[in-house]
Amino acid sequence: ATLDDVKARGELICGTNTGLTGFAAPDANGVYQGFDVAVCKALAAAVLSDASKVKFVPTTGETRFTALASGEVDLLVRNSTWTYSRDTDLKLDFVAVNYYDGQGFMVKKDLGVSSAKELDGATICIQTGTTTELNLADFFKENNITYTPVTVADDSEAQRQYTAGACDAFTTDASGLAATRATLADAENHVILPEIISKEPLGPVVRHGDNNWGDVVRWTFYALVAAEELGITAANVEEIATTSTNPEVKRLLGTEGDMGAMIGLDKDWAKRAIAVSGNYGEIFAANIGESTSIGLARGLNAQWTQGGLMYAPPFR
Amino acid sequence: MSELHAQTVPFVRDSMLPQELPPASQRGAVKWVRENLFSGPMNTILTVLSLLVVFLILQSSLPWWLNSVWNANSLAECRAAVQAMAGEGATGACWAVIRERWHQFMFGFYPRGLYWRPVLAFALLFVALAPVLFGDNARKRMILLACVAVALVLALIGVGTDLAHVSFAIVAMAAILAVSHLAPARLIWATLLFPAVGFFLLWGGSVWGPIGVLMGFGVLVAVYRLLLPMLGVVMGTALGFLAACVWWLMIQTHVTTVLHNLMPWGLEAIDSDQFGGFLLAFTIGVTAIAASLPLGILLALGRRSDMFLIKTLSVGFIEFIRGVPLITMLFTASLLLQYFLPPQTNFDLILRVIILVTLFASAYIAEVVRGGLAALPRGQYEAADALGLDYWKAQRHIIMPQALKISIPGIVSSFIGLFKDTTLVAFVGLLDPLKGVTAIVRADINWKGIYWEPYIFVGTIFFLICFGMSRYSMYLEKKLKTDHR
Amino acid sequence: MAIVADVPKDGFRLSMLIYDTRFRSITIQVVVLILFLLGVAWLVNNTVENLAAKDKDIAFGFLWNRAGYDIGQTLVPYTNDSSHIRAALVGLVNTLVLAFFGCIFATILGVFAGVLRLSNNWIVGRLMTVYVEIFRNIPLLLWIILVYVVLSETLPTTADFRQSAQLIADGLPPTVSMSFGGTVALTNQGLNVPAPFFARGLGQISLGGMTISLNTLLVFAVVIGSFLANRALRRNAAKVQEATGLRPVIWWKSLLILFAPIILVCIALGLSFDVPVFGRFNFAGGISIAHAFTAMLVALSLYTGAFIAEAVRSGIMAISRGQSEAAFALGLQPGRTMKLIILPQALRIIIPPLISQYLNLTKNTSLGIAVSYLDLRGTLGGITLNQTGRELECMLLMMLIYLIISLIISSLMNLFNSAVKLKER
Amino acid sequence: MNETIDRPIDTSHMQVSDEVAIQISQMNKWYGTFHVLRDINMTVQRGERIVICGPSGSGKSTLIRCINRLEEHQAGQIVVDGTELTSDLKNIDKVRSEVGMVFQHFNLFPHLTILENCTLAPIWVRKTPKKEAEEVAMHFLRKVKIPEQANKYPGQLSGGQQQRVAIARSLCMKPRIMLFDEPTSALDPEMIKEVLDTMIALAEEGMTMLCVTHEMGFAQAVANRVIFMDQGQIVEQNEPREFFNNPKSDRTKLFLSQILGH
Amino acid sequence: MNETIDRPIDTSHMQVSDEVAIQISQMNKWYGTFHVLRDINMTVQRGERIVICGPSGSGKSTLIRCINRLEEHQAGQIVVDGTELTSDLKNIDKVRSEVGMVFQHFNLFPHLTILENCTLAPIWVRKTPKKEAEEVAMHFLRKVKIPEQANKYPGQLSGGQQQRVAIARSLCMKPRIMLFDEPTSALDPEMIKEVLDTMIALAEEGMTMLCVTHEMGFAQAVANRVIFMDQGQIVEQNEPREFFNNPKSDRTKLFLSQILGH
Ligand SMILES: Nc1ncnc2c1ncn2[C@@H]1O[C@H](COP(=O)(O)OP(=O)(O)OP(=O)(O)O)[C@@H](O)[C@H]1O
Ligand SMILES: Nc1ncnc2c1ncn2[C@@H]1O[C@H](COP(=O)(O)OP(=O)(O)OP(=O)(O)O)[C@@H](O)[C@H]1O
Ligand SMILES: [Mg+2]
Ligand SMILES: [Mg+2]
Repeated sequence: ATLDDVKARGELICGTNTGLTGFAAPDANGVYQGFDVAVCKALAAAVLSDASKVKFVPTTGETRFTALASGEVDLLVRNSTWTYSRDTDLKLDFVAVNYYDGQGFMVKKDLGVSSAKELDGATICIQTGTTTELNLADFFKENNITYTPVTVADDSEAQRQYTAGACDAFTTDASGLAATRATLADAENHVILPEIISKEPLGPVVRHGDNNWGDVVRWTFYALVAAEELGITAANVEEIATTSTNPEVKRLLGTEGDMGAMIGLDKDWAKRAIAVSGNYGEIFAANIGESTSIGLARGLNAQWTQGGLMYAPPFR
Repeated sequence: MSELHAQTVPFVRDSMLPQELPPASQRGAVKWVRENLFSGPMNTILTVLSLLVVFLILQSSLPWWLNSVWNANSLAECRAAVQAMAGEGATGACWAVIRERWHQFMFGFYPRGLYWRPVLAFALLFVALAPVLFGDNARKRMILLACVAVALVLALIGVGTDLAHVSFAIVAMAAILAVSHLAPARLIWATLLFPAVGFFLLWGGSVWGPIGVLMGFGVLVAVYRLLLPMLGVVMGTALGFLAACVWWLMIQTHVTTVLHNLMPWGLEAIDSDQFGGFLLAFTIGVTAIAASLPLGILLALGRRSDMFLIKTLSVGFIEFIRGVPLITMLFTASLLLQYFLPPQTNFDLILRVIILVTLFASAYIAEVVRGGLAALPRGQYEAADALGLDYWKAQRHIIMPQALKISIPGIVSSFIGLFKDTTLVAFVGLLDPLKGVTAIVRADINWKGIYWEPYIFVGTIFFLICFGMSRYSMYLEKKLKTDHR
Repeated sequence: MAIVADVPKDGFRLSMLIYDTRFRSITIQVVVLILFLLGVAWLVNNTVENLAAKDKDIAFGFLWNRAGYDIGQTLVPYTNDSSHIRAALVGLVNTLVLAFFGCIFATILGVFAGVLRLSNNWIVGRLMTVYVEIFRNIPLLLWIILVYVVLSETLPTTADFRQSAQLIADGLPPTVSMSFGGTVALTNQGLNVPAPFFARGLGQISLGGMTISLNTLLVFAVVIGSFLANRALRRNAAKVQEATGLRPVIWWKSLLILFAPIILVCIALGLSFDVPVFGRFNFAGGISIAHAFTAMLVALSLYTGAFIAEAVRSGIMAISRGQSEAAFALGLQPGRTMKLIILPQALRIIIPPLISQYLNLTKNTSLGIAVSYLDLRGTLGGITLNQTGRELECMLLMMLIYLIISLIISSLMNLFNSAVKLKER
Repeated sequence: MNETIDRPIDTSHMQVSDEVAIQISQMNKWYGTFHVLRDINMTVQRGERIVICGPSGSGKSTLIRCINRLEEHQAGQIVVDGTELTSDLKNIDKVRSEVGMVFQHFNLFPHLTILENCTLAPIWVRKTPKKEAEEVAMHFLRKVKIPEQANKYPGQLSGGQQQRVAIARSLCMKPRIMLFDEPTSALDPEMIKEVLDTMIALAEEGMTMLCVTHEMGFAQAVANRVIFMDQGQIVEQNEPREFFNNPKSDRTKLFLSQILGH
Repeated sequence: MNETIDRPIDTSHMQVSDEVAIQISQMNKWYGTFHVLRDINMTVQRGERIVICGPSGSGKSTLIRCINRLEEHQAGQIVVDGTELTSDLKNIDKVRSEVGMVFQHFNLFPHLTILENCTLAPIWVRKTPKKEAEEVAMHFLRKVKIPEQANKYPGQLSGGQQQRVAIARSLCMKPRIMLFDEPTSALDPEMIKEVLDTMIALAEEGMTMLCVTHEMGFAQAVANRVIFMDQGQIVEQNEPREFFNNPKSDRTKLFLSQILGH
């Protein structure tokens, strides 16, 4: 089982993107940083008690699922969309959704376009290797309009083409659009159109059939989400663990009951996971939130209590 | 007509004329320009056109180069600096990104403190090549080694190595220079041992691992020597290989573990996914070429064999490999190899890529070697036969030494091709210098949007390396042409 | 002596399997065959086991499922409702078109550069050397990207063609207007040229699944006819030369025969052009050639051209000076010498490396993905693989197709090569 | 190899006319700054058969190659058949079509058959009808005794045969002057004889010939003048008998002693 | 080139023993469908010096090459030194180590020094210790009079010297029989003499020699039998004096007239 393998190896192998701003990218010291990366680190802390015991394997659109299926990586946290066929036909398990995304469009302001439906005849840059090209085809078909696709291999290339005016519109997940727009020299001249043409639930993926490992990943992630809901942060996790009287907090942080043993971990697993880079909200804010230069709003990714979709099942 | 009266009259010159300088119009720069630039209307037009092209290229790109920024922490800062320097709307190069990330272009994620290891390994590569490249010219070899030694020390200091390792490198190079001077024949050991040493330096880990592998070769040679008189070359080699395999697969780990427990010597282990940039390109390129040589030689011999089956298999293999793009081979490495190997075997992507690239290279090397073999006159085979040398002895002492020597230029150009093609590993998610590292650099929010500079930087380095090598191979080609008649 | 001669020849000893030249090769081949079969069996076995373990199978049925994605350049009818195999076909055609034109341009470029490199003009020679060395020593991938970027960064954007409200108010024309009398537009997205069509159609004939326009057929027929006529003209000129020694001047007749009929036919059929016009965002109508294609074509041609230039140069250099001197001594002029003596000989030396360059170029089209050119690798080995997760099937199919293309090219060129081989003693 | 020409040749009927075929005066040539030919003065009458000899590097080949402008001279005059060789392309073409040249290494065109080798220049330079050119070629091929090889390729012939084809090829242009640059030195002894016989036959027909050779037998038998060169200069010239039996210059004596001693 | 061997050689002491060195009976060989050697019968006693001559293409080289199995024969028997040549590799190896061969084009190994050329086979085939092999090699190099070249590479020697090295190289294997395939025809006249002298010295020591050559001087001086071949058959064989002065077959007469006439 994967959990035993990971423990025996003493290292978690996490498949990531080859480089996606805000989600996973190595810094000048070669250390991976980002939103997806933080999830992996939390998992490593939970399983191995050491957030640094994680190795990141960059995967491309083509190689990611094979890497997972062949056991090269223990899990994939790489903005992969949860779809029916991937879950079933490709024999994968999407265990949770760490980012609710949707495909959008960005255009130059001076085109005077206010809706994606006005893009009839436009040239559109699509980043390949995801579900994007399928969604786009469906959207235009549905609205009975035409476009010229320019299929681009990676994010930075797409950005360059778009800036150079080689395509009229750029479509990818809204999070990516925001990141791209943020770094444009003339960000104010570009707008992201209101239409979100698809649902893009992005989340960690594990191999089908290893349910225990799936549980570990799923609940580690939900621990982060629950922590936000319960007000547990990296800073106060130790303190709350000793002082809190909330039974759910106690169960989560291992001061009461033995939730860890149920998934093959020890009592303090969640505490360690949260301590790495904080709860879901903290991770979001630190990597892609409004205070960063990417500046994504929580939107759908807010806690359910705030009108979002982040909803951790009860720890019970 | 002074001296010669008529054709029938005998003529004898009594004083020889001295050598004179050619007339003025036949000398100097004027002649050169006239002959080389304006020797006819067509040539004049070509000259003017060429000058125009050069001018246009310079005109459009020069400002960008002149407005270079070297010091900045992000692309935005760069842009600001350019505007400040050259006014609104000006564009300029932002070399600051190279300044900040050059080490990733060179070494990938290799730990910064350990750069001395790849640098030393690279220097030792030249030492290993010295007997092959300049085997017959002691003076050139010494010059090469001395240059390598100096460059090594400079490079080590450049990448910020601590004093201990610099002095270690100096001592090592001094020893090698001494060996090269005193016993040049011994230098071949540096070549033979380099794979193990290079591996150890790059990947680190226990020193007993590589030694164990080398011991396997020792076993091979020992068994071969033992069996040779009884069973001949083929059987001897086969059994030796078998014995070595037994050693490698079953015994080695136990022995090395014990040894490691007794004497835990080693270097910090580095995972191959830390490799990137030119380090990765070189690792893949050099390993693949070196490993593909024996395979390529066998394939070339197979292709020239008159045994139908062996010939067919060799031709089939070579043509298959040469018929498909390298990129599909790389995808095979990353997507399919797992299917073909026994379940549960799982080794890392770089190794898989190296294996497939080796297979790829071996087909090309086979063709190069085949060319070398074909260039040998039949007489060499016949003379060897007539002296009573059997097939393998003739191959080893007569045919291969010559054929390989003739093939060196071809091998070098295969290496250049392969080295350039290592950029394709980006498509399977490895950090090649051109796309892989560039992509991660541009994924950094500070540098997102930068475009030309990494490409120019990487392209220039590629050019310098490949150009140097191709010049060298041309030089070799010329040299070999003269001494082979 | 007699004793030796009496050794029974037919007696078979086991040692003969190794020491007798007749049996030895059979022994070796049998051993190799066994090893080979064992190896194959091992691989197949592993594959079967692995597939079973991953609960997968090898099936090509997915190829007939709906592809669902769009492709920029489609030379065969394709929509996102077509099947994956259709998408693969589109990709294959894109690959072949690119390879075909790439080979042609690379050859032209390579021959020019190779010959110019030998020019006695210093600057030209040096420039060509620079060209060859730069392109040979920098990875192709970089060139592809570079050319693409140059095209998309330096050419006017489509927005520059737009007549915006502001401009109308100011009474100004758009920043950039179409060239060639408003028929051709070169933007940073691609080249838009008029598409020819015939006003007076002759109808179509239907052959099974394909419909062929009679107009096209007619045009083809006329072109081929003119070609044949021109050949006859040249042959006739050669005959005249053989008979009288003087070659008649025929270039104007040649031009007339080649171009007059086709022009007449076009006029008769009412050839018109569908000129691209600027729509909301971009040019509509006409033929649009995306820069992805142009960039691939240019980069591949330049890169391969550099290698071909080297082959050409060394081919020409390999023809000894004695050959041209002998020709000069016979009174042949330099142009004739090149055409009659040097090139025919150099060709034989050039062809083998040329074959491998063609093969390389064809294989290198697989880098199209770097600039969003959807070739075979981009469709079958890219999006299809990605969407269906059938990596084994897609990769095998793709390798097979590339292999077939390569084999066809090399066997064609080898045929040509053996046709022009030198006769030796 | 003096034995190769053993039959005495009757040179009495080989008339030398008074007409000047080649006139070289004060000709100088440099390779870069190296002075290869120094003040060459020489007049060749029509019908003369001149042998040029001299040590290696003395400029014999260069002199011969200047005569049909395979090399350019830098000072002095060369007038061939009344046409002066300048950089005027027309003159060069005219001279070249009048002057045949046979090279040491044959320089046949390997991609053409023997017949094509011979007809190429007549057809393209002289504009002879093909048929006629072929007839002429066959005539000369018969003359050099290899008509049966006409449809083979040069690679299929022996060295001696190849050199004979080279001679026939030159003759097909009906040149008025023939230049030979060591035509036999790339050949085996047997083949030398074939080629020398062919050249003797030519000489007997009154062709103007300049021949660089060390075949002293040939010189004695055929030449009416022997020119000895050294260091780019004409050191001595004389008729063969005198030249061999009674050399004047010390340099010539030394050279002859080496050549004949061997 | 008959002058090359001018001193009279005393052949009286060159003993021919009764022992058979090579026995060829009813040997036939085809190249594809071309019948190169037809019914060759021939016995060579130990110590015999046989010269084989004949027109080009008559199969002389092929015959010689069959004797050490560089070519395979298809019918008949070849027994060398008591070992029959069949497809058995062991026999072939045995014969080859007994029979030395000297090729027209020397076929020295250009990547090895002269000494290494000579010691290679003794060391790897005969398993002689290196030291000993070098001593033997130096002995034979002295014998062919080029000991001072031992450490040079073949490319640095003249043709004659190279051919002498080739002879020394064969001798180092201490063969009992030497085969020479036109050993002098790739050489300049001066060099021919050097090589012939070496061969004569060998003959004087009683080596069994088969030599394909057209050096009739050599044949007359050294051989005790001359074999004339044509069209793959042995047409005539006799002792040299008889052979040259009194050829029996018309074919031989014709051939001799050509060879000697030249
Ligand atoms: N292209 C050249 N550039 C420079 N020097 C040359 C060139 N060709 C010939 N030479 C030199 O000019 C001199 C005369 O050369 P040439 O070939 O005329 O001599 P030669 O008398 O024909 O000698 P040989 O008997 O060896 O053919 C020689 O010293 C030669 O080295
Ligand atoms: N490998 C081969 N394949 C086919 N025919 C061959 C081959 N080698 C030689 N021959 C032919 O066999 C015949 C005899 O050749 P061989 O070399 O023995 O002649 P030779 O007497 O040595 O002639 P030369 O004096 O020219 O060396 C020739 O007609 C030759 O063309
Ligand atoms: Mg000369
Ligand atoms: Mg022969």
